[in-house]
Amino acid sequence: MRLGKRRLGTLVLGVLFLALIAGLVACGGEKSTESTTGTTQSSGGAGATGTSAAGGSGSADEPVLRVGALLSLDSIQGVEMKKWLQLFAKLYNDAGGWKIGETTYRVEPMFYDVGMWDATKSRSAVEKAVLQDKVKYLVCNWGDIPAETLSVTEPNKVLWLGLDFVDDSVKPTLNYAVRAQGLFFAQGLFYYICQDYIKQGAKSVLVVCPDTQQGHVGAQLVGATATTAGMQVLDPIFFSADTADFSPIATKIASQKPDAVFFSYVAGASLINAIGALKDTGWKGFILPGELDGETLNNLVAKVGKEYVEGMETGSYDPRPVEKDPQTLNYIDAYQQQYGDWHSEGCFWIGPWFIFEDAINATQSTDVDTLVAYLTSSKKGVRTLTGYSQLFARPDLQNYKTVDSAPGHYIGVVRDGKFEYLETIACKDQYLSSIKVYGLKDVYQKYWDEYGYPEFPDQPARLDFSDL
Amino acid sequence: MRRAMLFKSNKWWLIPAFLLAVALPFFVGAYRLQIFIFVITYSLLALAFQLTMRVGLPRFDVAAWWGVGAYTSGMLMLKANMSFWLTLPISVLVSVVLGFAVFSVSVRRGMMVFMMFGMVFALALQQVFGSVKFFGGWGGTPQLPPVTIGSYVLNDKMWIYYLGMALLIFNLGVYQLLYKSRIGRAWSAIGSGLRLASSLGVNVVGYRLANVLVGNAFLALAGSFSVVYQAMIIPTTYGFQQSIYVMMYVVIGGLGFAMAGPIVGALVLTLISESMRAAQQYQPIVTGVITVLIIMFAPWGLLGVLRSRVVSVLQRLLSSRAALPDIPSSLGSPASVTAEEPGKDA
Amino acid sequence: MTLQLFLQILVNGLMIGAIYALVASGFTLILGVLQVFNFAQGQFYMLGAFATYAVASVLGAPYVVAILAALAAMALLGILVYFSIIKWTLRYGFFHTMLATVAFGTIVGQAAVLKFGYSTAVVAAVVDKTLALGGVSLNSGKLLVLAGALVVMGLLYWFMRTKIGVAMQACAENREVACLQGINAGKVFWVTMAVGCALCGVAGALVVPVLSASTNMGQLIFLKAIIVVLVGGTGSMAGALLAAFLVGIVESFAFQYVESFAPLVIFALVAILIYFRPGGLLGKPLPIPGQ
Amino acid sequence: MLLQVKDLWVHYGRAEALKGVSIDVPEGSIVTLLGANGAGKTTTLRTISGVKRATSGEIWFEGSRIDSLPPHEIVRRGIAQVPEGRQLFLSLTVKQNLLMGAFLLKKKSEFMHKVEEMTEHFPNLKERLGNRASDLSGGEQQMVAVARALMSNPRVLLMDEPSLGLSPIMVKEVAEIIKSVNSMGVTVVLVEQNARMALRLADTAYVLEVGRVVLSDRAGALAQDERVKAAYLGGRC
Repeated sequence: MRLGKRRLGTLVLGVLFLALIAGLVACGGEKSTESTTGTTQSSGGAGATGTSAAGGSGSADEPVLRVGALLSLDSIQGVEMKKWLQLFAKLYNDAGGWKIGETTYRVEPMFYDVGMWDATKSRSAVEKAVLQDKVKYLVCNWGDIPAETLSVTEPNKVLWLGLDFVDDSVKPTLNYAVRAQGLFFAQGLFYYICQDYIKQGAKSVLVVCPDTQQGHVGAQLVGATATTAGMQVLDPIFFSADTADFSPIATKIASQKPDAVFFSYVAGASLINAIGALKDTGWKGFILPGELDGETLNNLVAKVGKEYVEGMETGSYDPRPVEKDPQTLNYIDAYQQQYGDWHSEGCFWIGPWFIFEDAINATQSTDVDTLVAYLTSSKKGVRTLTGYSQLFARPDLQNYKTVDSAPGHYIGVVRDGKFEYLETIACKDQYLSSIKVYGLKDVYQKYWDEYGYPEFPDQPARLDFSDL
Repeated sequence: MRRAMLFKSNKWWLIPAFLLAVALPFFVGAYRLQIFIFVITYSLLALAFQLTMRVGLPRFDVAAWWGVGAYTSGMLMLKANMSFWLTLPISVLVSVVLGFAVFSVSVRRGMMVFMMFGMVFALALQQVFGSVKFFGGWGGTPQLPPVTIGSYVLNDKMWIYYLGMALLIFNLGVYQLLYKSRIGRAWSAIGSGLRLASSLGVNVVGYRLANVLVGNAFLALAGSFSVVYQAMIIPTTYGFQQSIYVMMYVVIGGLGFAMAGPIVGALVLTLISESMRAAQQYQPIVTGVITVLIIMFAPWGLLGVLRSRVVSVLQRLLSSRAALPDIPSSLGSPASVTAEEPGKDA
Repeated sequence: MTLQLFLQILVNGLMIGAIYALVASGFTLILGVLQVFNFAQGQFYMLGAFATYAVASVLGAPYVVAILAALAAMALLGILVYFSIIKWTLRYGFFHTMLATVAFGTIVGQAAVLKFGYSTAVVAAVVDKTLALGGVSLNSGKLLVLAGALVVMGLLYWFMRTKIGVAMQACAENREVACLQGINAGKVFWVTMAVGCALCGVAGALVVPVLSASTNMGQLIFLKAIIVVLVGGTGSMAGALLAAFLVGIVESFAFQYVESFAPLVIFALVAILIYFRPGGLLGKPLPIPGQ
Repeated sequence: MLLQVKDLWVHYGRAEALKGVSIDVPEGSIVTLLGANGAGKTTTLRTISGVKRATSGEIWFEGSRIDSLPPHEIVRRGIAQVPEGRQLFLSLTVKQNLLMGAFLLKKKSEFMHKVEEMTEHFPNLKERLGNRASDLSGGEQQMVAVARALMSNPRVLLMDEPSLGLSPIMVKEVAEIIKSVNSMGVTVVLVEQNARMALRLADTAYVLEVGRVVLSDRAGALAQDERVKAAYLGGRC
């Protein structure tokens, strides 16, 4: 007995040391590449990609385009984005590679887990990507802390195409950061819905948000939008992000008697429970869910019945029922073939990939500076899975480069327990309604006078420059 | 003479370990050096945990006090334009004074209440950091100003690493002095049994409080240190999960090893976790399985197994007696059948 | 505040308090008898909810059957955990068993995430009526939770008076003397694990129609159980029951006024209680190691 | 020999508590263990009951070896212990305490029968059955402790310091209880600090000093032994 235990202990120790060695190897596994790329960088100057084997050992392998992503693999969005990036890479590689200029590259997506708004994890992830693996492009970041990541990417001239909820990544001092999935110019969505609800008779609105960074930013933005659209906005309610029992929240909502309740950054289980609890209080009115995918809607209908959510409008992240663009349909087909089932959580957030793809195809270059120059003087919208996404400048922050994006979005409406496509929010409306909501007309007018008005994709829009 | 003493005192491995630590930056790249900087930070946290374990108090508020150190330094640098070096003593002071207020409620109520109260406190503190506007909210503080020495900006990984190393060695030195002193003997007495300690006339509550506050001081230093390499402070970093990881470091390293256990545990787990960066969703499972296996088959941790192997080899060579270190017995169940012989009951 | 609002908040507090009571009494039972600080308690709650979902929504069985299934499944899992992990770590003492449950909880939690994803499992409301009594809207689902919890507590009260229940109390009070009476401690331990985990399973099962199931629901309820046990007194069952309702009601009211700062109110409550009544609400708690 | 302890060694951690103790307990007798605090008397009883494991040595009961059995099995074989300081389950009622003592009895009727037997034996307990054990006086608690131990129909009763903390009148009563228990045919192993009372009751006596048996003889003979007189009977009443 005793001896057996000891032997087992030794076994465990042995396994652990093996694991440790494996860990060390994995941490340091890129050492050869590191030195190779190092020389490439110093001799070639540009050091565009990790041309892993081609440069150093002189083998005949095709060059590799490494695309990094800092993702929170703790979250559904992170996992879904990882799947999409793998799919995109596979599609290129199956077709023989990505032809950029004269070279054909094999696409290799690299994933780095950053936890969820965790400073130390963000730091070690970005350092592994940038310093160890010499990744030159960080596309589609989710869950990282931009202030933390950018302090590593900027000095190392790494292209950062991510998203953030404060304005850390769109400061004029930054040279290699583009907020390719911005929410600053995304007020069109709420603006449309506010207008629709006002038309149906809603007068006052209460914004309900989780007590998180996005929650607070969201509450401010949604509140401002509703005010601009002409609704009376009550004091927002913040609740602890891991709340499971929404009865106290619903009771508080009902006690303030608003006509409409807007949830911002409330999704999945929270959303279902929150609306369920609202129904239990007997409150009736307009609801704007923060995020609603097909599965959540089905669950919601199962829980509260379809009458309660009839006519509910929301932004859609699911391109399937609405998008007729053949390229998008191809991607959706490929996704379903590859993974067998369908999740829409990543569709919206994967937008930066298309902006990156567009920049490379347009410039036919892998050089970071060339790409940045293209991106920061962007003129047109790029098609993403969820519609057109377009980069704009931020003159309100004295940043005259196009570094912040208006993401593509749809509005859908719930009818008979099903989600129906209502309309697409035009890039122009995203842009203009946001400026209107923030009251930045004067600042932007000066910018337009100097640099000219931006051009938009050809879409029907509700607003024009004269409406500001 | 001194060298002979060192070899005799069974601490000869300290010299190569120290040399290795000093030489490390010359062999590894910037990213891996950063990993070692994290290992240093986690070691500091685990050492504080181990310190209170010595008096029979497991604490789950380690990450919270780490956050107190980071926030104090960061806030003073941001809002009062203070030099980083000036904030160090202040963060220690804040951590100790606040700690005194909190722990004077809970320490006298025994281990169980101390532990659970610590959890509730950590939860509440994170809420404060997250929800109070002054601290920057859940999104964290604005970008922190860089740490400088005179006009030199401390952003070279190597010097940050050496700073951390110095802090770690300082920490180890202070703990060693404390363990060897009268206070340390009182702590050991408390650790090996409360009744015994009280019967020896040891003021259990007082010594425990002192112990926890010493831990707090070094946790605050660890927090301030993290400001050196971190661009900003964000409340979610200092959550409950991190405290649980700290506990795992200590056990995996070896509970009986006051100094080396936490460091080895932090090193091993951080490297394992780091090596699984691309498959992070499996990392908790791997860590969990490793922990269960260690507890069941190597309850004295990696170092315990290592030492028992070395000892058994030495025993065979020298046929002399050497024993494993004891786990503080107040953490064991009270003398009872089942705790001693669980295999025989069912 | 109107009377109507006051009653509404009170009802909310009672409902969530009932759930806290079940989870916390399971936790405190295991803590008292086995002297195991069960970190995985919340995961049993989560698994109970998913088991109910599986039986009620996927297999389409009646809800009552689903509750019983969740109860049985969690009891079995508790026994399994006892025999596979806890029994072998008991000899090393309190700290090791605690860490074993931490590790087990981590594994189960992450495995659940990998299996169920981040999605939500919804069980349709069993009775979907909102009773309005004098302006207070009482959702019948919530009343069902409250009623179910009271039934389970009644059963627990009865069980603690059976021979094995008394043996559990005896073991909690003085394990060695209990063994000297011929009580088989090993048997008492696995029964305790079964009961403690089954309580969580039932809590999860009861709560699913109202709150739905998600893989992260365990962590929070565990911390709430800790708060309840602190307020009620470590190891005291009656204290835990009383404290659960108190915490539920305080939380409910605190949210109305301070919203997300409610945890601070709870913290203050706990701190004051510990300072003035170290034994918790009901005075003398059962002995716990390492005091 | 009903119960035999042979060359028992017991350790607490690295400290030796018993260093080769051997004791013979003949059927129907009262055997007492004397000795100062820390001599190893309580350890001997705990080891016989199985709650403490011996490092080496053997314990034989009715011809079979019991030193590796779990405590509940030892109780089943017929060895019950009244622990030092009575140690009732204070949060339970008297009846529940008795129920615990009868844990090994399967049938409820058997239990009720035993309870009746005990209330006959200790009439004071009759109206106390529903009370919490914590409400009882020291003497009553001692009665419950003995009754509890007798619930399992033991052949051997191990009693650890039954007179501790009791008034002189109660001590006499306890002595009576021990006698009557013995007269029911139960063999008693008595550990006592009150050597005078113990020697008066016992047939055989063992004197322990720091984990060793230093003297053993018939109780009557030991009571006359000068060393015993000086060490254990001197200042005591």
